[in-house]
Amino acid sequence: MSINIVNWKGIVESLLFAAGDEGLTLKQMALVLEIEELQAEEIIKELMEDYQKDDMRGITVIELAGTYQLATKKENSAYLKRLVVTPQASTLSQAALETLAIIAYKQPITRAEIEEIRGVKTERPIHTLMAKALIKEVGRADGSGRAYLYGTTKEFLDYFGLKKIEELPPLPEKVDEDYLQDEADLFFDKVQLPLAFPGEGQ
Amino acid sequence: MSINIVNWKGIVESLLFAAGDEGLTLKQMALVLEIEELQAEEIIKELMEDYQKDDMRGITVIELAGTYQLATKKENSAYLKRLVVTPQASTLSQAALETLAIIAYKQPITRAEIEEIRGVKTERPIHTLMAKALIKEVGRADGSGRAYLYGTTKEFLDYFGLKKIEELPPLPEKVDEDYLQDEADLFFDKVQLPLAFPGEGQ
Amino acid sequence: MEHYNVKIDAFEGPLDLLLHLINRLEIDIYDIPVAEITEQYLLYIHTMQVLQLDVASEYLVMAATLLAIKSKMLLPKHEEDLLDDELGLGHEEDTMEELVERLVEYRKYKEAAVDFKEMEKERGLMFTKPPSDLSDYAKDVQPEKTELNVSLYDMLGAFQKLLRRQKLQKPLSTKIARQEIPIETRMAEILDDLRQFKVRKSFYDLFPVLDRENIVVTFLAMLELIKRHEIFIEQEGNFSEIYVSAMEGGDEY
Repeated sequence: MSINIVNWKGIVESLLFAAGDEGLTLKQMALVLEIEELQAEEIIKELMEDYQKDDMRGITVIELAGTYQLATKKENSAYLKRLVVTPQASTLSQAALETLAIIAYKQPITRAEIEEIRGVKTERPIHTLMAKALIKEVGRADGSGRAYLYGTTKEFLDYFGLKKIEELPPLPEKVDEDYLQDEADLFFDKVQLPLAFPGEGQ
Repeated sequence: MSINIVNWKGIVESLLFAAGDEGLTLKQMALVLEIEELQAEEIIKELMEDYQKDDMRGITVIELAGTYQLATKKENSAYLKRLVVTPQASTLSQAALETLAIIAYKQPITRAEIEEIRGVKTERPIHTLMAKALIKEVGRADGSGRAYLYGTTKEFLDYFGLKKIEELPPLPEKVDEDYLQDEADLFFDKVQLPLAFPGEGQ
Repeated sequence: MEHYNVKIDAFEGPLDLLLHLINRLEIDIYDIPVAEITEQYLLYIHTMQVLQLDVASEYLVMAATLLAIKSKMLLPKHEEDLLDDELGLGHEEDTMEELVERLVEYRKYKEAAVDFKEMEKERGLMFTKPPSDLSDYAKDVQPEKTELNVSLYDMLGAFQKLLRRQKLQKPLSTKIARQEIPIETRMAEILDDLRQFKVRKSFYDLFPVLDRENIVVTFLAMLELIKRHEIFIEQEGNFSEIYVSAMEGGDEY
């Protein structure tokens, strides 16, 4: 098979390196290499295996939002953090995460429906998520208001390291009762004093 | 020697990868790894040897003016050229989209300023965007170079369905700033009281 | 000092607060003692008011709902049925059931948000590189004027990627530069400052760095120093200059 004569793996590695965080789809690879997508997939799978097998490698191939790209191995993150600064290191707020979770699992969904679930106004988290390109308007709901419907974006998949939306963990049906405990205690530790004398000021 | 226990080669490979075209000096590596420069040199020599030995690799370590960096192997340049020529799945590359976003939000802006933000050369994306009539030269910057200033076109607005440039969604930093502002306001509302009676307890 | 950190958004809304209370009281979500939960809920709302925090209207609506459920449950069964029949209302279980349903539904997404947080963190451990500059390979290639196939969101997405892209530290150091300023540190600095000059200083001169974090931390530090009787603040008339001085014999901090 010609795959063994032409150094396909090496070529794909070059291409992935050059593409950087834009990544490459199987289709693009197949086009550039003038091979079938299935063959491209085979090559990339082999390359991924090589990377995985070799503990000495510091980089690896990851699949993100339908593209393949090179990335550093997670184990080395401590050293990388010393080397580089991530300008937008700020992570999403709790409100934004909840809102995003609802959109991810129930898309397409209107703001009113999200607010119904959360029990609070959700304008600001939606605004933030739109600005961060994690969600987008995907249409309009039927009905008098013709409200916007929201859905997740490609950037959403990239941001959370997902290959595709189907890869989302299943929505928890049965919840561990302890999960809230820590943050809750934190709050009540702080406000214990006034809590003890609620009527004092009256 | 401890070099064999910690996976120094892998870590150095990660660092070189993340450093990209800027590369790393031995001094930088020694600083990040908290080792001597001599040790850093030893590690990088070993890594270079590994790369050399392995014909299957598509990338390699090169030394340029005292900095080390990863680069694609020369043999594969024909494929890189094809990567550039091959039509993209989306007709604008990420480089072009990034550049367009920067111009849209920061216009009028020079190429040097765009490159400052992106950290890479941006000649080609600008070329592409001009050819697609999404941006145009809108003037010349003051100063010795009299560099061209770029801005978006009417076609840009048409294409993205905007009536005017102000309709662009606000940038996330802007959103975050507004949010912080609100929070701060809330805070200052709250703490006004103690300030009003500062000496009361004395 | 600590309660200055409490914000109204310590909870993500009335449902979140209820879930918290249910957890804290270690009760079954499907078997909520209405009287107790209502009491706890109102106590919380009251606390927020004591702390002079804005209580969002959603919290008050929920308080009303809880009170309505509670009072209906206090009525003897037959009277309540009569009342319901008269008013054409359902049973109190319906309202409670509805609330439990909402809590269960909301809890699913709150839990999912925990997963999302973890995924966000994991993804942050991997670093990528920007696309290489391939202009040299494309000198003689003219971009074609083809149909574009991108949206505003693609552009914003690309821009986000750019913003998230890591940059080499310059100058390279082994420590990450940005650090939060502990209030204690700022308190010590203010005291040193005041004691060194032995005269009162203008309130405004105590804010040497005018970024938000510094202003807030300095302000909090001053409040704490006032509380501890370590500094003294005077103002001769409305809107006139505010002066700050160190108290004599204040505890060494």
